[in-house]
Amino acid sequence: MVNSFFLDTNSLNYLIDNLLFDYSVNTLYLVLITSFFSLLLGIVPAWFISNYKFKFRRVIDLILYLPLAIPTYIMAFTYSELLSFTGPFKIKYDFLQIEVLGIILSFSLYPYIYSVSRISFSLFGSRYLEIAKNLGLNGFQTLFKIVLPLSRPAIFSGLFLVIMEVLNEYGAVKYFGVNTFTIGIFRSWNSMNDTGAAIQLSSILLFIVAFLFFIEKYFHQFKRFSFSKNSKINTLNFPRKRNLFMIYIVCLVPIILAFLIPIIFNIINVFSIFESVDLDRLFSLTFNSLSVSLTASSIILILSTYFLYNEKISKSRIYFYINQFISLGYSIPGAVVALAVIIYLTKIDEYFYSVNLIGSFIIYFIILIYAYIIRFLAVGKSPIKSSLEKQPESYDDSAKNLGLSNFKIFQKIYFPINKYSFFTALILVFIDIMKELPIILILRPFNFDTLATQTYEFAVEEMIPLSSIYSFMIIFICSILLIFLKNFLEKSDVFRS
Amino acid sequence: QIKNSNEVNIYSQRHYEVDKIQYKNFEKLTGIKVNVIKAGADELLERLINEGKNSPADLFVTVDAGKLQKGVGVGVFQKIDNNIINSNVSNDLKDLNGYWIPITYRARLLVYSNDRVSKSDLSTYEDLANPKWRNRLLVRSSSNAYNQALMSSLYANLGKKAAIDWSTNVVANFARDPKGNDRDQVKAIAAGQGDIAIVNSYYIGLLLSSEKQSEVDAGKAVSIFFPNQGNNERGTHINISGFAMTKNAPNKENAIKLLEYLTGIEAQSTYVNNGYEYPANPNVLPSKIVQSWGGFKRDTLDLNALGFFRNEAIKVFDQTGWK
Amino acid sequence: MYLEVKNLVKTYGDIPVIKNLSFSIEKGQLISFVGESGSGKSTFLKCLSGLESVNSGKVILNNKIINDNNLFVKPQRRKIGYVFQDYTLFPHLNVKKNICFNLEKKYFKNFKDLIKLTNLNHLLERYPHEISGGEQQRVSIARSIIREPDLLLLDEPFSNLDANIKYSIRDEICKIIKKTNTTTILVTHDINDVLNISDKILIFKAGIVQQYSDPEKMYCEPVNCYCAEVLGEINKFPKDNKIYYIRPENLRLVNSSSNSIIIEKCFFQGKSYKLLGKYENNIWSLYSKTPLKINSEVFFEYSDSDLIYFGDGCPKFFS
Amino acid sequence: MYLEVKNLVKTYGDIPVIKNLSFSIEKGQLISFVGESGSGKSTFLKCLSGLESVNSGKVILNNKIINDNNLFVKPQRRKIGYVFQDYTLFPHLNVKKNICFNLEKKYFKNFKDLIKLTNLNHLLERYPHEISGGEQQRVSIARSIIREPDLLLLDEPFSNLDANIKYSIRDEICKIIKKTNTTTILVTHDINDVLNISDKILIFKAGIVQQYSDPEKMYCEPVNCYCAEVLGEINKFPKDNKIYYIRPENLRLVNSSSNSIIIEKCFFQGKSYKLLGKYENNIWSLYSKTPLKINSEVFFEYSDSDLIYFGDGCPKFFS
Ligand SMILES: Nc1ncnc2c1ncn2[C@@H]1O[C@H](COP(=O)(O)OP(=O)(O)OP(=O)(O)O)[C@@H](O)[C@H]1O
Ligand SMILES: Nc1ncnc2c1ncn2[C@@H]1O[C@H](COP(=O)(O)OP(=O)(O)OP(=O)(O)O)[C@@H](O)[C@H]1O
Ligand SMILES: [Mg+2]
Ligand SMILES: [Mg+2]
Repeated sequence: MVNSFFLDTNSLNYLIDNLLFDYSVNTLYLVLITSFFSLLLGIVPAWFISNYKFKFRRVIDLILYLPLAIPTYIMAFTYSELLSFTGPFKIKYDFLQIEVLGIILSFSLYPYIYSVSRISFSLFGSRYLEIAKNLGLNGFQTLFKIVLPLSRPAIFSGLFLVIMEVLNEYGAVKYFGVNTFTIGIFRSWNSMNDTGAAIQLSSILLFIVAFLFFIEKYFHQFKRFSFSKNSKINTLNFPRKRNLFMIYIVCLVPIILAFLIPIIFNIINVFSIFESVDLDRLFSLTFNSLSVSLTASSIILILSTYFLYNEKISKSRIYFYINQFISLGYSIPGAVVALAVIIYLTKIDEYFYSVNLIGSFIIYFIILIYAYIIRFLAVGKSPIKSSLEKQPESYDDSAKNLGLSNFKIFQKIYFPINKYSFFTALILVFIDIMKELPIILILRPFNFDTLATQTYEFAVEEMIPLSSIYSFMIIFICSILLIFLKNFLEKSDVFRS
Repeated sequence: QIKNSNEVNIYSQRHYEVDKIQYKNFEKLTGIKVNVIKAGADELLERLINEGKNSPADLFVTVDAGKLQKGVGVGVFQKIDNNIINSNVSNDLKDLNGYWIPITYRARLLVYSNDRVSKSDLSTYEDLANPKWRNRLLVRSSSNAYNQALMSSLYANLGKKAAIDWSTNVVANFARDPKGNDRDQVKAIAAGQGDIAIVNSYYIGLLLSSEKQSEVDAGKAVSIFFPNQGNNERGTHINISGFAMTKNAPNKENAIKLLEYLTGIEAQSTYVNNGYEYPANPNVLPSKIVQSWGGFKRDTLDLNALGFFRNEAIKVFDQTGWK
Repeated sequence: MYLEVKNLVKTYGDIPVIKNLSFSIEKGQLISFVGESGSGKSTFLKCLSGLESVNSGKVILNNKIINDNNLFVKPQRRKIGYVFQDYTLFPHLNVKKNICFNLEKKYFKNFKDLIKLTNLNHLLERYPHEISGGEQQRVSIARSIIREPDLLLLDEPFSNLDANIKYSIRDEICKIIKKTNTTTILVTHDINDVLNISDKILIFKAGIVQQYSDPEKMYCEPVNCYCAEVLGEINKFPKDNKIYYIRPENLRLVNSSSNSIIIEKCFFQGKSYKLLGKYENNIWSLYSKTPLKINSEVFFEYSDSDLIYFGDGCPKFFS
Repeated sequence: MYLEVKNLVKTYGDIPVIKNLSFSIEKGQLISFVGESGSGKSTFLKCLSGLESVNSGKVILNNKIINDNNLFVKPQRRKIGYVFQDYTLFPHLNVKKNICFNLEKKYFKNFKDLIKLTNLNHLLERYPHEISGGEQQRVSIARSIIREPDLLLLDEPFSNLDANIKYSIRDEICKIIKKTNTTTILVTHDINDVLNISDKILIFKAGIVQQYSDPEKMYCEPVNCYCAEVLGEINKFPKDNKIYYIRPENLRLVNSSSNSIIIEKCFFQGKSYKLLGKYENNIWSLYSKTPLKINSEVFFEYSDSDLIYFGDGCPKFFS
């Protein structure tokens, strides 16, 4: 990988001369559109759900996470089908490509923002809101002057995930014929047979992202918020009639567009092919998916917690830099991560390959998990970080003073207080890995299919209906896990909404 | 490396249901277990390259001769010289150097609106550059391997300048910016967004046999045309699905057995009856629907050219603004 | 009547905090609201400012109903200044921005004076976590006073300030209040503040008002022993089969008399020494210019007019 | 020497907070740490408890070095009780669990007494956000005292308590401290507390110790006018071309004398009235049993022995 970076590659020069500008403009535009709609769809419902009590609030809250379980390319196929001539509306109009794509991407990506916003909004106590009211701020002003600035790091970390997803998006982008940076990377790799150029392009991407990242942190570090002790519960209010209507509209828009429509589309497809479903295969794929996702997401949860907690309690900056560094894995396209892992591991130990099939199965399983850790640590960190940073330093000061070891402080203070975010992190990573594609395609052991790979194989052959049962299964499992964890949390959480 | 005589390991870009059936039948017949990893051709090649002599893979299968050529170029394959296989496949589909074995092929052809285009207006790929198709032509993006293969073949057959001119004019004829997959192009014709499209043959079959009435309707709204069929013309552009054997294949004999089986009459019939591809074995007929489109003359260009000229083809696309 | 509170009731779940509260304030007055820890003072201020809802009752500010059974004016609209007991500041804003947060243009003119008064000049660019507890409290005071509220609620505003700065801020605030004629409710535990600066004192206990009058009257004629105790030490004086009370400063130490106390403790208090001793089974406080030996006997005189009598019920009333 | 602090230096970035602090405490003593708001008192306690690192200096507790240039004993190991100025409680634990948090078995026996002392009996099941400011503060006090620390640090522990409960807790804590011989450092702004209960007083200003001695000495023989002012009001008395100081209680009001003051203000203070007036351009405080009219003239006497003289530098020393 490193070596190939220094290779002289003609096609890179060629790309830079001819296409880089186009790629960059397209990418930037797409990122802007997706970010805007993701923020809109994520923050506003999160604000209402975190502050108001209304009918179906819990169900709505649950469903708002779920669009994440729908792969972007499925979302893209669904909408292009719906909006096409052969769709139910027989639309002849050819929609703007990049704008529509941006909105569709935001349908599957806004949950990143929603989840961190939920954590952030429900964590800083009502005291800040009380003061804001007392100082004469109305609801909207409070949102913009208090809530958003206080949640800025949290929302930024969610936005970071969204941006990275857009940058790495391949399937949907290619389908929509929008030439982004990633298309460029794959073009130089797949079509121009120039791995060096591909790696250089993705390095450029990585550097840009890292740069943006550090810029943000640089400005941010002067403002490291130190929240006051937030023992005040943020009470839920009953909204007024007029507001209630608005709340339902705002919450239902993402639910209908990003969840109901694709899921109904999906279910119709499931029915149309139901007789031909091989249930045994469905179960074995489900089992494979679960084993990969659960293993990887648990490990990621533990690792991200470890690093973030250390950053929180140690006053040295080392963990801060470590954390910045390990988040960057998310900005590298999955395929590149996978290949890097292979190259790296084959160089380290040839023994890996000199074993029989079962041995190599285990080894590849481990490699797969390893690649997932590199790539998805950032996803796991985002919610945990936004929760941990809401805790005032006086908590660990008090705990230390009462004689607790660092581990105990975590176990007895930070874990119970931030529980919600740990489970959110687990869910996000789990869902992401359930639907993850390039890495599992390249790194999986022989004969190892998952729900995601099966969905993809049908989808890429333009046989969406056949893929529907598998993508439905992904959504189904994610929903079950989400419901289970949410119930568990709500039972045990006494002091916060 | 422990050789396991009961297995054969495949890195496959093909992920059709029919492959599963074939491998199962093979297992039943010989007791040799077929292990598969499915991913993109380039990713698999990269994996092969990096695994080097430790690779567990015996065979590599892809749907694009260009990728096979790429693999040959980086030296991860070994020649296959087996009489049974050689006699099973058509001569003009074979690799001249003997590195890879074709098993099926598909044509990249034209479809046209039954309502708005008459068959007599159509002739060759070259004719698509004709201004009469202005705002009527539909095709997917140049990132797609099938389009890249088509451009490579044009480049190989006509030369650089002609390829650029052609592409420039074709882009000018686009009814809309390239997007969607091949099926979407057909649907777009049905929707009236354009009148002709460049698509792969078997997608028409898939559309016509779809569970969805709307897709069947779209499929019925168009007809198929094989370009470049005239007497002095070179024939319709095709591309193959083909196997290559890895350089250090640990289960070489099993791999050969599998290839013998897959090119044989029985397996070839299975391919054509469970999909809409054309068989590599000349003694097997394509499926009924495919037969109904009629026979056609294949472009006899050395398929390795699809790999050799891939880079140039991309540059033509970029230079002429084919997104 | 500038502020009028009528029959205000507030419970937390089943726990009644304010059982029935009625009182009124004239424009420009400073009222001290005094009560035990946990008696519901902060709760009352929150109800006034609209941050807690009341169960029932009426609040009228400046002749406008701001809260009754049908009407609830939003806290944003009330223009009530509030210094919270925990003086929370916005963590993402520096001192200056915290003070000027959502401030109308016309009030910026107050900024300089207030900064000087609260002695925050060198801290304007710091963030809340970078300043001390007392400094945070001062920022919080400045933040609510700068916007010239119609009604000012101060919940223990000086608890973290040292005597010097406290007096200067306190007196300055008094001046500002008088000048701008701002009606103010002050919650404090410091009896010195209460007696010094308030126009009236409201003593609140067990959910109801115990006494509401001006400082001297309150001190000299408390309605019950609780009120008497709140404003200063008082000794229980059984005499003629009745129970009287007397303030320690009304006991004159003399060389000999028929009344005597055995000293049990002696504290240095600066201005004087405070003595604790037993008089007929009650612990008494006394003041003395000089220290006295423990177990020594002191003699005192008193004048009958200084005796306070609440009736027989009182000593048991609150124990 | 039980606790010894040597040459402690602490800066926040470039801002020096503690320039050089050295002092020592005997076992079982209660030291009051007095200084202006923002002078670095809390910072010092944090350094002692190991929650802030020091720039240089040495801390020795019970003959063991717990902090010097090479050694840093973790805060968890120090067994130092600390009541924080903002009395942070853990939000997810109820009052009882907060108090017994991480408590060794052997200390559970203290629980009942402490609950009674801090009057928290009815609140044990409540969560921190459901109790008042003063109640939170009491929980925080109970939490650190229950585990019988080697050294007890109290940072404004009574700031939100009303006089009654404050005195009872304060006196009770004193008793416990004396009984268990616990060394204690108390940070408070209440001079009454300081004079009443401390064995020694440390006055801290501008990053250095100004005076460190017992209350009476400190009150009667302050080393500079800052120390004099901290412990109580003092009047500047220019006489014979020198500047003397005198405490107001040492001025006797008489019917006529050569010294007179024109009264400018008169406050009711319960025990007495406080008068403010001008004496040769200096504002003076005086106490009087009776209220006096503004602008009336009062006469006073004093004895020369009550005059305090700091040398000429002092008046300008701190302005
Ligand atoms: N959210 C709540 N739920 C239940 N009880 C509460 C809640 N908030 C306060 N209380 C109780 O109501 C009573 C009054 O609380 P409040 O904060 O008004 O007291 P306070 O007079 O301000 O006391 P302090 O002087 O200690 O601040 C207290 O006993 C407290 O325990
Ligand atoms: N993190 C920090 N960064 C910079 N300066 C700080 C920081 N924390 C405190 N300070 C400053 O250090 C000085 C001492 O703070 P400290 O909290 O020790 O004061 P204090 O004596 O406890 O005051 P108070 O009586 O108001 O609580 C203050 O001027 C404060 O502004
Ligand atoms: Mg209160
Ligand atoms: Mg402090």
